[in-house]
Amino acid sequence: MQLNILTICYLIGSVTFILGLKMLSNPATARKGNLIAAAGMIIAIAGTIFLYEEGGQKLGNYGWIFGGITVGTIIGFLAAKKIKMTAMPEMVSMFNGMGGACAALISIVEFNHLIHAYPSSDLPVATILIILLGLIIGSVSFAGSMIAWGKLNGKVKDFSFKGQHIFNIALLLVIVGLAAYLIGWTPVNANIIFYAIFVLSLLYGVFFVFPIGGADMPVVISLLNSFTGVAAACGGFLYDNKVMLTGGILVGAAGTLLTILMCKAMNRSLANVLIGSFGGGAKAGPADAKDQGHYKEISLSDSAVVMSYANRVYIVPGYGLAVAQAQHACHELEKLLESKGVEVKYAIHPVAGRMPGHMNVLLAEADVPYDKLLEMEQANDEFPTTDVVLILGANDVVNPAAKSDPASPIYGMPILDVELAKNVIVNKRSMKPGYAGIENELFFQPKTSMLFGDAKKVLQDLVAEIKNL
Amino acid sequence: MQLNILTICYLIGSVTFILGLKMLSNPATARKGNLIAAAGMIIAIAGTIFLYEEGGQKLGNYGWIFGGITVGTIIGFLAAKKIKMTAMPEMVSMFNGMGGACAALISIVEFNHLIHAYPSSDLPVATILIILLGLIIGSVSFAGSMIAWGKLNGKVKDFSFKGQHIFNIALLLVIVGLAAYLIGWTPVNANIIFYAIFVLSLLYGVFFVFPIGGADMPVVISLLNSFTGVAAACGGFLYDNKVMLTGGILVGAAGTLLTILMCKAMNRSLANVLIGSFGGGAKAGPADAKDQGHYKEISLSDSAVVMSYANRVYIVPGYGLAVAQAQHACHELEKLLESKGVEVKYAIHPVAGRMPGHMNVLLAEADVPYDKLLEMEQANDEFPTTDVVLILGANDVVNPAAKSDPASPIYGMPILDVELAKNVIVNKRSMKPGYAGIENELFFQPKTSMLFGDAKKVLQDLVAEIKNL
Amino acid sequence: MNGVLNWITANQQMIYIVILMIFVGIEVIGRVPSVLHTPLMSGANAIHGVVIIGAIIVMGKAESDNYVALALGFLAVIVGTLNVVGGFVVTDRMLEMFKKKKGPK
Amino acid sequence: MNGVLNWITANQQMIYIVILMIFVGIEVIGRVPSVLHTPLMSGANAIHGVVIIGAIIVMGKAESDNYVALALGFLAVIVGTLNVVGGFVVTDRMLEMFKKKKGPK
Ligand SMILES: NC(=O)c1ccc[n+]([C@@H]2O[C@H](COP(=O)([O-])OP(=O)(O)OC[C@H]3O[C@@H](n4cnc5c(N)ncnc54)[C@H](OP(=O)(O)O)[C@@H]3O)[C@@H](O)[C@H]2O)c1
Ligand SMILES: NC(=O)c1ccc[n+]([C@@H]2O[C@H](COP(=O)([O-])OP(=O)(O)OC[C@H]3O[C@@H](n4cnc5c(N)ncnc54)[C@H](OP(=O)(O)O)[C@@H]3O)[C@@H](O)[C@H]2O)c1
Repeated sequence: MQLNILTICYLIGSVTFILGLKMLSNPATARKGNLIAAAGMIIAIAGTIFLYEEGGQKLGNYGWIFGGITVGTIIGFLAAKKIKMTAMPEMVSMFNGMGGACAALISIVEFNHLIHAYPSSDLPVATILIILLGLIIGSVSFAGSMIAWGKLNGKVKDFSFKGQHIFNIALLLVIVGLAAYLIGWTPVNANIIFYAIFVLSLLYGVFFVFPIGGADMPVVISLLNSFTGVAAACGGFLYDNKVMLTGGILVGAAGTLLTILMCKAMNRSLANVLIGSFGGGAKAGPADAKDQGHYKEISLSDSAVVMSYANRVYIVPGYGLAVAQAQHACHELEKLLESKGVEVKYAIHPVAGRMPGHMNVLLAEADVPYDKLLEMEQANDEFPTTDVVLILGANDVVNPAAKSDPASPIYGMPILDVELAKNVIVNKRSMKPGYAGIENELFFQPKTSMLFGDAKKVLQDLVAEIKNL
Repeated sequence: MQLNILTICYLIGSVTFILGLKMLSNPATARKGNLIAAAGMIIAIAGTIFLYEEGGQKLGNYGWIFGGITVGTIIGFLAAKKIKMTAMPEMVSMFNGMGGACAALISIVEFNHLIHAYPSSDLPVATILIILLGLIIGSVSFAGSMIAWGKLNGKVKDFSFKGQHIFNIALLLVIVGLAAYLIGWTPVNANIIFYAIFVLSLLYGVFFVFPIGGADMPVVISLLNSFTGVAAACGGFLYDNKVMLTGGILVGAAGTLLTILMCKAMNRSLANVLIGSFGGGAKAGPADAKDQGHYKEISLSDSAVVMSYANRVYIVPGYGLAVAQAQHACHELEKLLESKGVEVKYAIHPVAGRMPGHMNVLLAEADVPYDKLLEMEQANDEFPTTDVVLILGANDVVNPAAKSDPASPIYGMPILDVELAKNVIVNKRSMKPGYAGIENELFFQPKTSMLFGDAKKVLQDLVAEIKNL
Repeated sequence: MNGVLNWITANQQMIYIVILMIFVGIEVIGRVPSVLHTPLMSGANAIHGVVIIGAIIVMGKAESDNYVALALGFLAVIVGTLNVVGGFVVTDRMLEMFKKKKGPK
Repeated sequence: MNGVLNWITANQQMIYIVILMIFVGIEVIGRVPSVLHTPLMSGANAIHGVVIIGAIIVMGKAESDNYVALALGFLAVIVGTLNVVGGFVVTDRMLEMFKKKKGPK
């Protein structure tokens, strides 16, 4: 009877996950979708705690269970609430790692059960296989997510050595080999081998993420995310538990597609991201900087004048704005100009910054009203009637090469056509290239004038200047 | 062993069905998708014939089986090949009916097995339930499809009597009641009740489709199509056969959505189609024809001149062209004008005619090259630079009321904005309204001139005229 | 009530398959352009011809002296085959007209 | 070989569920706009937190004298909960910013 109700709880869970994910992929319903999935999760968890039985045997250790849940809830809730909006990808990576760890731990405990229950000579093959899968994928996802987390908050620097990829492949082969040995030959020292696999998997996770450029972490996290999904699905097989199975597979599949979509948005291939060939490009870029002719600079006071006497000023935020944490200063400037009767809007490129929606999050944090943010298409329609475009730490997303130069790595990526506006003022600290590591001829066009300096500082000075006009 | 292989055959079948349907919903891959699904079907069927066992017992009566398949294949193949392209919806309806019949027959045979195996006092409830479902849905779908088929090829006239809907609902209730009785009380005379249900279901199918206007048959067929899907799924439950189950459900779900999409395209609700309130509208329409001011006519010779001295003539085909079977004459005219250096193209409205793609099929039959057919959006962009728009038996799809008059039943349906062109020549037989049964103010606009007559005749005369210029 | 619950648990995997299949069916054709409505309908129509499998099983199990079963089964196989073969062939013919389109693409 | 085949037949329904789920997962997010990539990732991340259920089962089955199992299970429950709670809360916060958008819509 109770088991029947549990089945239904799980059924509800699975369906809410699907609906939730579906609604999450549409701006109008996204938030509701998230809540629906959460509700389903609660039902599934509560059902498990109170209704689950194995051989007529209910679960015990309620104290431990509720203790763990309480601790986890408090920490998780606070962490998620306190974190700065711009640091959210780190958080996601962290939580994803936790999921991986959970899967790995389950495998470890179940394995211990097993080797006590059976003589290691005849362990049930299928079960072992699933346990190992959960262990390996879980560990990789855990270790990888931790590195990604470290990279995003700057604790871990990019690092790679020659033949890294060969090394990784070798490592992977060893892991698979050991696993096969453990399953096929069920040796007496199964224990040791099992833990060796565990350690090596962690190691692999680390080395898998290490060489990948910090900027690509969103993509990597999305990939690890789908890994964790598969690890969870293994748990589903292990306990013949439908909600774990479906939920896990769902995330595994959707996560994989999402990863690919993310790469497409920056138009790169997944392979290209993982092997990180952009790094190379970055070096190549500045080399041929010389033969680009001249750029003209503009003084703070001049920019102040130009902007405050313009009718319409569009701001193009980019990664640099996030680096400089200049969103508040930027909002300052916007309000000041508006008070002078200038129409100010933000032109948001879908992949500006380092994660999709990065700019939206950033500006939302500074309470920039949402209707001031224009999507790319809309902005491109309005640039021709714009007097001044102020580019704050954006580079690739306004690089005409994406349209003109088939050789360019970003060729084909839709960009913001700022050249259509009357004047373009570019703020960055130097002539250095951006993420894609390529020159930007925009900076050398007659229309364009450079305003060097850290975005935050420059914006604060601009505000001061305009006030004193 | 063999059963294992059969499982895999079925697995392949299910997957190809999904892929096939997915590819079918995209013009570039549609044809391949159809073939893939067909391949999967062959695998599943062959697997069943040669590998299926029940209690270690292989299938017998191979002679009968192959005989039936051969007969069916020959008839089906020839029928599908011989049929005129424009008569294809009839064919689909016919084949759909066959599927329904198949499901019903299976239920009948299985029921006979059952009542011989068990004393009718304790028949296995679940099995009976599924058998009855298959019988009822299958029969309704069979009878309904036959009526739809008859209506499309004119053999059956629309017909409805007062309180028809009440009658239908009553009929349905009786069927359900009998079914419940048969399952719940398992009476001695189970046999009679079973066949009563069978007959009543057929009757219901007939009366379900009868009152619906012939023009709405495509929608009805799509609906019956999803019914048959569900009937097939019942078979899947009965034999615990995964490929029948998944294939059936797949069609059931997709078919239902497709039905709704079809209604959307003509922007009507499904309920509105089934209750057929358009019929009423049709009568109302012509009534207020008077107060529409005047329309001007144009002579054959004048039209001939206007068109042959134009630079660009766009033809808007509609249902009338299909009725008049004037596609070849139309192609004639097109070629003649082209030979005179006039650019001629066809503007195709998605719901012109009586089935989606009706005009494409019609013109394809007259070998009009596909690239001469413009989709609605494209055509609307080019109308402003068009000298003459020739409307052949189209009405609703060029009715401005869809944009201007919120009261109109077609309000909100995207239309071809022929008013943008310099001149509009409309060919139809009278001022009678079209499918939606509403006036069309286009005909009364100064730009528009009417060229009355049967489309085929008019086009032939036009060709003659132009030749003699 | 309890009976229903037991039935659900006993057939939970079937239920999952049905529910998921419904999602798939709906999602998979969600983006179909209206000019493809008719071929898609026709293709789906061919697919539910899979009911022929049931007919084959019925036919194959019929005792060779049970003429009713044989006759009905035989009929079922014929109409089922009609659905399958006719369905796929008609669909293919409808889709021929998209061939030309692919050229310019 | 034969072993594999038997396994497939034995678990065919599981296999169907997995395959269908893959289709659903892919189809369901096929149309996501790129500004939603991050929240969607985060939401999916929260969903795979369902692995917590495994942790609860492990914990609940552990004999009360098997301290290793208890400790590891306890840890598993904590990290699992972290994944679930943190995941959903972060996602919700990310999506707050779309609230305003709905207004004008
Ligand atoms: N959104 C995503 O999902 C995502 C994920 C991964 C990668 N990407 C990629 O990231 C790029 C985003 O383009 P983007 O234009 O936003 O950024 P970008 O092309 O990386 O350019 C950022 C620019 O900001 C300047 N900058 C850095 N720190 C600054 C500071 N403190 N003050 C002022 N300027 C500063 C840098 O020039 P200086 O050093 O001279 O100051 C740099 O040229 C695209 O290539 C995209 O494909 C996007
Ligand atoms: N495509 C689909 O899937 C589908 C399915 C069902 C319904 N519909 C509906 O059907 C309508 C299609 O619009 P439509 O403009 O193509 O057709 P329509 O609005 O039905 O108009 C057809 C016109 O053709 C004229 N006509 C009939 N026979 C003719 C002949 N032999 N020679 C010349 N003219 C002839 C009729 O006027 P006279 O009688 O004066 O000649 C009639 O006004 C839409 O309302 C649509 O919603 C579409």
